[in-house]
This record gives sequence, C-alpha cells and structure tokens, in this order.
Amino acid sequence: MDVKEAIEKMGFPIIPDEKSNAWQWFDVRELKLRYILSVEGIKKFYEGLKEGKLLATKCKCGRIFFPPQKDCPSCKKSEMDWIELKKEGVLETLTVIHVRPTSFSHYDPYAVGIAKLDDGVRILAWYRGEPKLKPGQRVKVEIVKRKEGYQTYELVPI
Amino acid sequence: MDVKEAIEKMGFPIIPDEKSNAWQWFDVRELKLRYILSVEGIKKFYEGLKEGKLLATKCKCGRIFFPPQKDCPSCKKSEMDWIELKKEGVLETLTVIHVRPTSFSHYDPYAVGIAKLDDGVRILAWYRGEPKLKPGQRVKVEIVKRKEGYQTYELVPI
Amino acid sequence: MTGVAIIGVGHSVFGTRRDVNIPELCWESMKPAFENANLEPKDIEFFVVGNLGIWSSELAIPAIMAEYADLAPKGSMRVEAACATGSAAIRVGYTAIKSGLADLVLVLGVEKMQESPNPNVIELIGRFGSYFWEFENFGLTFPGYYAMHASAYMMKYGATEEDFAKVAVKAHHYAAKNPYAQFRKEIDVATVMKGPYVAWPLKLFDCSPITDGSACVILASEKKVKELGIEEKVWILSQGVGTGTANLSKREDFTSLASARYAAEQAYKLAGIDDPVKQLDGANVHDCFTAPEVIAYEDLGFCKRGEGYKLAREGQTYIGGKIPVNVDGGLKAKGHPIGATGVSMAVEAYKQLLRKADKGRQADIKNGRWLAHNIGGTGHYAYVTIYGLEKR
Amino acid sequence: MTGVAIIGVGHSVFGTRRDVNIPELCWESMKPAFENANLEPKDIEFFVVGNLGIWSSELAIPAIMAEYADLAPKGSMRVEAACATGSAAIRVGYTAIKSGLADLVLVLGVEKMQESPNPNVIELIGRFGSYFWEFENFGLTFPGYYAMHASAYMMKYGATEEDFAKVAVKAHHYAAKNPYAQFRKEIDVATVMKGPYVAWPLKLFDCSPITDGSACVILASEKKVKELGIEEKVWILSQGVGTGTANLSKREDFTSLASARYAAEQAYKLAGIDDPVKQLDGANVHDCFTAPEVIAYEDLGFCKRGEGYKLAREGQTYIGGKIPVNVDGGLKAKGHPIGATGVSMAVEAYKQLLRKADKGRQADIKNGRWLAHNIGGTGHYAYVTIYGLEKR
Ligand SMILES: [Zn+2]
Ligand SMILES: [Zn+2]
Repeated sequence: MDVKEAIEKMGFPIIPDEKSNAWQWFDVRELKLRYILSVEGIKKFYEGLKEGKLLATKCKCGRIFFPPQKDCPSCKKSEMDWIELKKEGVLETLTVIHVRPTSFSHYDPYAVGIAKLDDGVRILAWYRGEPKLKPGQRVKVEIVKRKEGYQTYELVPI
Repeated sequence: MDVKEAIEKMGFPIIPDEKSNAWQWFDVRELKLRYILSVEGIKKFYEGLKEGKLLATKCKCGRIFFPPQKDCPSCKKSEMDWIELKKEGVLETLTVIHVRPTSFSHYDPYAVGIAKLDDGVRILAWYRGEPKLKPGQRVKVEIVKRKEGYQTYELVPI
Repeated sequence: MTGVAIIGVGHSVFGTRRDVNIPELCWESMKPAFENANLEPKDIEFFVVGNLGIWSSELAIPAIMAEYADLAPKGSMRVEAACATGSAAIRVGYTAIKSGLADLVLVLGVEKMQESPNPNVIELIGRFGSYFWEFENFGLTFPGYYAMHASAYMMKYGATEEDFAKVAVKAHHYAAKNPYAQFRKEIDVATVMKGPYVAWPLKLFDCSPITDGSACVILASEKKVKELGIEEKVWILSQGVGTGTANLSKREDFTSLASARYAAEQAYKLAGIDDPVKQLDGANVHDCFTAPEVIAYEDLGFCKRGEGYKLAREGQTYIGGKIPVNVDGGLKAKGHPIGATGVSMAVEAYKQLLRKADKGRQADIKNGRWLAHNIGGTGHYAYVTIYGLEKR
Repeated sequence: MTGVAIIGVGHSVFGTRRDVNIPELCWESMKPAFENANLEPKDIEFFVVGNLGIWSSELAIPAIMAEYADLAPKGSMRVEAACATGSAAIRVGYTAIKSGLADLVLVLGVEKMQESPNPNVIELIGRFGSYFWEFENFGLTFPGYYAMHASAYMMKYGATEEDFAKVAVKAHHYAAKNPYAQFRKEIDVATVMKGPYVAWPLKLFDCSPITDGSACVILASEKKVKELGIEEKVWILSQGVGTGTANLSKREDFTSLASARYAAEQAYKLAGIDDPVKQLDGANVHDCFTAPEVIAYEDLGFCKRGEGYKLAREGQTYIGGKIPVNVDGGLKAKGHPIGATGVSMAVEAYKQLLRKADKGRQADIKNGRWLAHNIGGTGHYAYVTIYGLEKR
C-alpha cells in the first residue's frame, strides 16, 4: 500500500504495520539533502589528480598533511606548499562492503583499504585486487576513473 | 551548470561559485528523508476526525490533553478517555506564511493561527478568513480536506 | 567551587563563506583564541562543539577538529539546543571546569548553513517546534512561529511594524561598524517597511539571515588563570537555563517567553542582580527577528511587560540610551550561524567588558557586567548568561 | 566536590517499536525512573537528552519532553557523541551536579531509528567518520570502519572469524534472559558463520541491529541523597573521555582505539583502579560489532594487547569467567538505539551492583564496581565510566 492508496482507504496517510498492525503515519513532506562543500582551499589537489599526481600539503614547519589541509595547528600558519606523494606503500587494512548505502547501490560489493605510503602518510582508498590481507603486502596507488566519471584513486597490490 | 556538465568541464563535480569563484564540490550522494511516525497511541483522534469530531484525551485524574497524549505525567497513569472538544473559541494569534518550505510550495501563502477553545485547551490550526487579528475574535473549528486530500482542521472567524 | 573565566576568544567573519570548508571555518576562530590565550592545542583538556548541523555534511565535527587542530585524544562532545546551541556549549564547558574535572576547556560554536540550498534550510528550521503537530500538519516555518508572537504582541500592546523596524535599523547601524558582521550597511525604517512579507507581520528586514560562521572561547579555572598569569579575562558570573513546550499551543501567552523569564530570574539571582538596567553595561539579546528583541527587553526586565516597543521606538537601546543592546549588529545583521551565535555573544561580552570593541560600537563600561540572552526555537530553550570583569 | 549518585532508573523494551511515537517511547523509561526514585517531574532541576536523530522526525526532543512530561520550565539541552551519545548525556548530568548548579538531574537517552527505512539508516551511520574523505568518496559504511579493524586485528594476532562469532553467541545467551532485549534467542557459532557478509570479515550476526529504545537515569547530589533518605543508589566514581581523529587514515594502528585507551586510563586513575579484572565485578563494553568487543577487552586492560580474542575463545567473559562482560546481551543482542545505549549501560550497572539483574544474568558482586565503555563512531568518541556501591 502506498501513501495515496492509504489516503483513499484510511482517509489519512496512515498504513498499519504489516507485523504489529500498529498505525504508522507516512510523512507527506520529503526532504532531499545534497550538500555543497567548499574545496577552494584544496584546489591544487584536484588539479594534481587530473595530471595523475597525488598531492599533499606541507607546512613550512615540515609537517605533511594528507588528506591535505590548509592550516597547520603545530605552528598556526596557513602557508602550505604542495608536494607530490610517492604512490607506493604497504597495505595495512582492508574491507569489502557488501551491504551498500543507497547512494552506492549502483556498485557491486566494493573493497576499501588503508595503506601507509613510503612518505609516511596513510591513505584510505578503493582497493582493487583479491581481497586478502597479508603482512607487508606492497601496494601502489593508481589514479583512475570509476562509475562516477571523475578521477579517484585505488590501492592495487604489486 | 549542473553536476554532469561540471564533471565534463572540470573533471570533477566541482562548480565555481558565481559570486566568489570559490570551488564548490556538489555532493554526488543524495539523501531523501521521509519519516514513518507511529500514531497507534492516538488512533481514535483520526477516527474522530473522519466523523467530524475533534477529540482530546482526558486522564482519570481530570487532566485534558490536546494534542492528545497517551500518558499523564501528573498521575503517571496511561488510561485515557477520549472526549470531544467544543469547536469554538477565541483567536489568540495569527500569521500568514509567505515564504514557504519546499514541501509546502504547492500552496499559496497560507495562514495559521492559535485559538483558545471554550473547553480551555488551545489549538493550532490552519486559519481561513481575512488575516486580521483583533481582541476577542471568536472562531470555530471546521474539519475540512485541503490539498493533501485528507481531513485537517481550520479556524474560521464567526 | 572555582570561578570560570574566558581567557581567549576568536571569531570568524560571518556571512556566505564559500571560500572555506567546515574545519577551515572552525580554525578561523580557534587560531586567534589560542593566540589570545597564549596556549597550544595540547594544553586543552576537554572541548565541546556547539553545532546543529543537518544542513551541513560533516556530522562528527568534534572528531573532525580533534584531527584538524591536534586536539585528539582529549575528550569532547557535540551539544545542541536549537539556536541556543552556542550557550549550551558554554554551559558544558563551564560545568566541566566548575565540577573540577578540567582546568582548560575549549568551546567552539560553528554552523555552515550554506552547505544546503536556502529552501532546505528554511524547511529544516521550520521543523524545530513540534514536527508532527506544527510542521507536518500546518506548514509552520521558523519566521511563522515568531510572527505569531509579533502579531499577538501588536494586538495586546499597540506596537506597530515601524517599532519593530527600528530594531533592524539599530542592528544594521552597529553591524556597519563590526568587521565580522554579515551585513555591513546601514538601512532606514522605510527600507524595512518596503520589504516583502516573510511571515506576516514580519518582513524580509525583520529576519536574521542564513549564515556561515564560527566563534571560539577558551575557558579556564581560577587556578589556571593564576598559574598562567592571565591579565585579560572575563568571568562567567552565572547562567540561567529554561525549556519551553514544543507546541506553542501548550503555552499561556504569545507576548513573552516563559522559559526566558525563568532563565533570567535564575541568572540574576546567582549573579546578585536586582536592577539589570542599572547593574549591567549592556546586553546581547536573541534578535533572530526584530519582534523577539522587543520581547527580550521585557523578559529580561529592562522595562515593564508591554513597554519593550517603547524602548525600541525611543532608541533607548543604542549606546548612550537606557541600556545598549546588540551593539555588534545582533543576529539580525551580524548574522546567525546557529551553533556559533551563543559563543559569538560570549566573544562580544569579552570585547565589550575589556573595552576592545570596534570604534563607534564600544559601550560605556561602568559596572563591568554584560548579559547574553540566547534563545533556541521559539523559547523552546532559553539561556541567559552574565559575564563580569570581577569574579563574584 | 559532591558525589553524584544514580537514584532512579528506567528502561524501555528495545526493538522495533512501531507501537509508540517518540514521546511515548521516552515516557516508557522516564516513568519507572520517577517511580524508582520516588520523585515527581517538578522535582527535576535540569535535564539532558542524548539523541542522535536525523533518522527520526522530532528534532527538539528536550522541548517535546518538557511538554509531554511536565519538565518545563526547567533547563535542558541535547547532546551527541555518535554511539557514545548516552554517556555524553551522563557526563553533562554528572558535571551539572558536581559543579553545584543542580542537585537533581534527569538524563534521558533515546533513539527511534526505525522512523526511517533501513537503507537510510545504514547510509546515515556511514557518514559518521569523515563525510568527505571516507563516505562521499569511498562509500564507507559503519560496519566497514570496524571491519577494517577486525581484518587488521586478525592479520596481526591470528584471531579468526570463529573467535568473533563467540562474542555474538555470548550476547544472545544473555539477551535471552533480558526482558528488555531486542533478540531474546540463543544462537550458536555455526549460525553466525553461515550469515552473509555485511562488510568482510563481519557477517550479519557480528552486527548490532537497528533499534528503537530509551533509557533514563535520575542523578542526585550527596546532599539530596541524604535529604531524600535514598537507600538504593549507585555512585558515579569516575568518567574518562577521549576523542579520535575523524579520518581512520590519520591513526597509527587499527587493532586498538587510542581514544578508548586514553579514556580508560583517566577513568581508572580517578577511581583508583590499577587492576581492573580484580577490582571490577563486570563491565559493559561497546560491542556494536563482535570484533570491537575483543578490542575493548584489550583497551580496558582486561588482558594484554593481542590476547583479547583468547578471552572470547575461552569464554572468560561469561559470568563465572575472568570478568563478566555484556551480560545484558550487549549492543549486539540487547539492541543499540544510539542515544539510549550509554544510559542503558548505566541502568545495567545500577541493576548489577544492586543485585537486581534478571535470573541467569546476575554477576557475582564482590567489589561493588562496574564499568561502562561506550564508543562513538570508530573511536571518534570514547567514554569510560565507573560506577560503584561505595562513594570514593
Ligand atoms: Zn606548521
Ligand atoms: Zn492523570
């Protein structure tokens, strides 16, 4: 029974619960949420991705940030250099998402992992390859397009 | 520019802000919220509305609740009688909603008011009539259908 | 119990902030607060974030900032009390110190409302009374709730839309002098009166805008104030807090907020104030719309019930009048980033009492006491906080 | 500083509660708490509601309950710390009393998750890390975050999926004896192992369910305990609290939660505990999935790092073992109505310590101390609270 049928039958947008028969009011006001996020401070990250580069920010004080951030809490400056990360490291963990959120339901089950890159920073990314975790597994970071149609990055065993 | 165009042009779901030119990431994951609310405890209210009655709950201790509630915090019992309210009272306040939420955008500007019924309880409802507020204005409660197609109630000046 | 002092403050520019994401917006007020207090993130023992969210992407802002600003592994939580969220956050920081569980607490208020399109924001704020009995069934909006107070007030006391307009004119007058304000432009009564109705009798210029912004204060115990040798500080003298019914129809009256009167009574009692106009140097009141500023004058005892509109009409809440109110531009013109507003009021109290306000909007400080009145929903939550130069 | 005691508790039936709306569900735990403490709503001086919301309609639950349960005009706020929301609410109540601002505080935890369809709930919980860098870009779900801990743990220490399954078997064993639990049915390891993967290596029976429920405690100061002549009470001995980074990629390790270790260290220090297994009579730990229960054993020092899975394998956390854990069914089988969970743990501590637990699930009370470990997100928030029969 959908809400229109319910209004016809019950007089209200009310549908009795299948199991318990308890009356449920089906909200007639829908809210669609889709956010608008500023990436102005990390523009260069996307310019880099387009060129096949994985960029991080590096503060004058030496601290490296990935995901890149604009401000440094160590020295409280906001003057970052952009540096290119080496796209290799060691896989530290892995999962395969079988039960997907609605907004990822167009995917088959997908794997996601975290690797520690040789530069010392960690990266969370899609994982492509056999979903098996073993100590010291080397991976590379590949910049690819997936279903969404824009560049993203994957961890791939070497 | 929509998100698809943005992906084609910028390579990402990024659209520069019209005024400031700051890069904005347009969320590709939409969330639709529409709630399912239990009205099992106040079933009789809807059965009453269908018959043109405005019902409130009345506790054995004498306390009347409108909107109806199932539990009484005075005596901590949950054994309510249903009583019919007199559908007349005095209009206490009024507004006309010009800027409507998206989910009410199918309405023209609409008026809402609060009246104190002769039984002593107050009621918030649609208001139908000239949107003017004057001391002591008597109103009646009319049970009607509006655009949603199910019974609701309006305050109407007498 | 220890006294609790504000020893550092920071404030972002309020407005449409498409240039920053959420952590960047937070850092904009946190950085000056650290510098002001001469502290590092690692010195903080506990932190609390006031944020309403829903309209913005990041749900776990305390964790986001634990990472971005090096506050991990210190404890934290998010608090919410609708538009009084910032003051609720201050309460959690205040009691964390007063209870002896921490000596240094950071309180951050933030909202990035413009991560959603305006119609969604309007819809969401309208859900802040009784979702089912007011929004779902009768389409009430947030301006609508306050409009019902404005119209009831006008009917009862004979106030006019022009009286309310004067509140907006004052707000813009002072916002023009506040570099952190969203609307830095003077307006006149005619402009307000010409605006389209949002919810009758409230018009466009009676309403506070949709704002992105953050504000931050660092709180310290008496012991810590001494230990750090802090000279510039403002004490939290007291805070009163009240709650109202969800449904407006469950209230006795629409010309006053019972929760605000209750909160004010507590705050005054705890701070030893019996004549606020004489004992305070000024106040920030919750002018999410113009009419509620007038009602706030009465709920706070700045005048008798039914006479608030006369204070507005006569300009008695400008600097030099009976009591200066919202001389930072108020929510109306400084902007109203929900979670940040109460913290922004604390920043303003700090600036006013320490005579650091901008030129043209510094009140005369004689008593060394400033009040912040922060309302969530339509009196659903009420927080009244009194700040002072001298610990009581 | 005053001691703070739990003097009344209430607990709703956890599960799919299509029979009640939000205020009715709240009242179901508030009513017994009032009766238990022999108090009326008007006696409460301040109240705090732990609720995450978003998936449910009513945003202003403190105001809803101010109206429904006659708590107005007393002050209130809502607090949130993801799945540790209930413990954050307890912290606000605890500090409200310890700071001397109130003597009687009501703490309510509630969640009506089933006001949204399951896919929406799954989607929303997945947004509780870094929205942008984890959810938006890589589709992480909440089981996914913990699955990455489970797999890293298995790789490092050689634990197996069967070891985790044993945690689920224990949870169901005790839930079957708890009339308030969502799943009142025993299961075996084979059932867990046959379940479909939700996020490898976690399967259906490794996961806590989507639950509607509420829990309530009434807190009182020492003075009030005496004044009311309360005999049955449990003291809050200490609480530790920690925060983790939003992005998992910013952490050093995926076999332990740094925030939980930090919170435990504080809680133990404040309560004078140096050998938890010997000094506690039992614990509730945050088993939103089976693997994190094992990790919790280690983070809380019930065993050495890397040996938690052996406690599970050997059944050492059943009653009669080394230390009883989650003998109410845990989040896994009692259910996990986010905002209510931490408060439900407090209710369980009260029942266990006062020997009021149901038949077959009453632990042996020798030390008079019980621990609650409540995690928000994946260690984004960590709250460890120690309850005791004797005030420290
Ligand atoms: Zn730096
Ligand atoms: Zn009764």
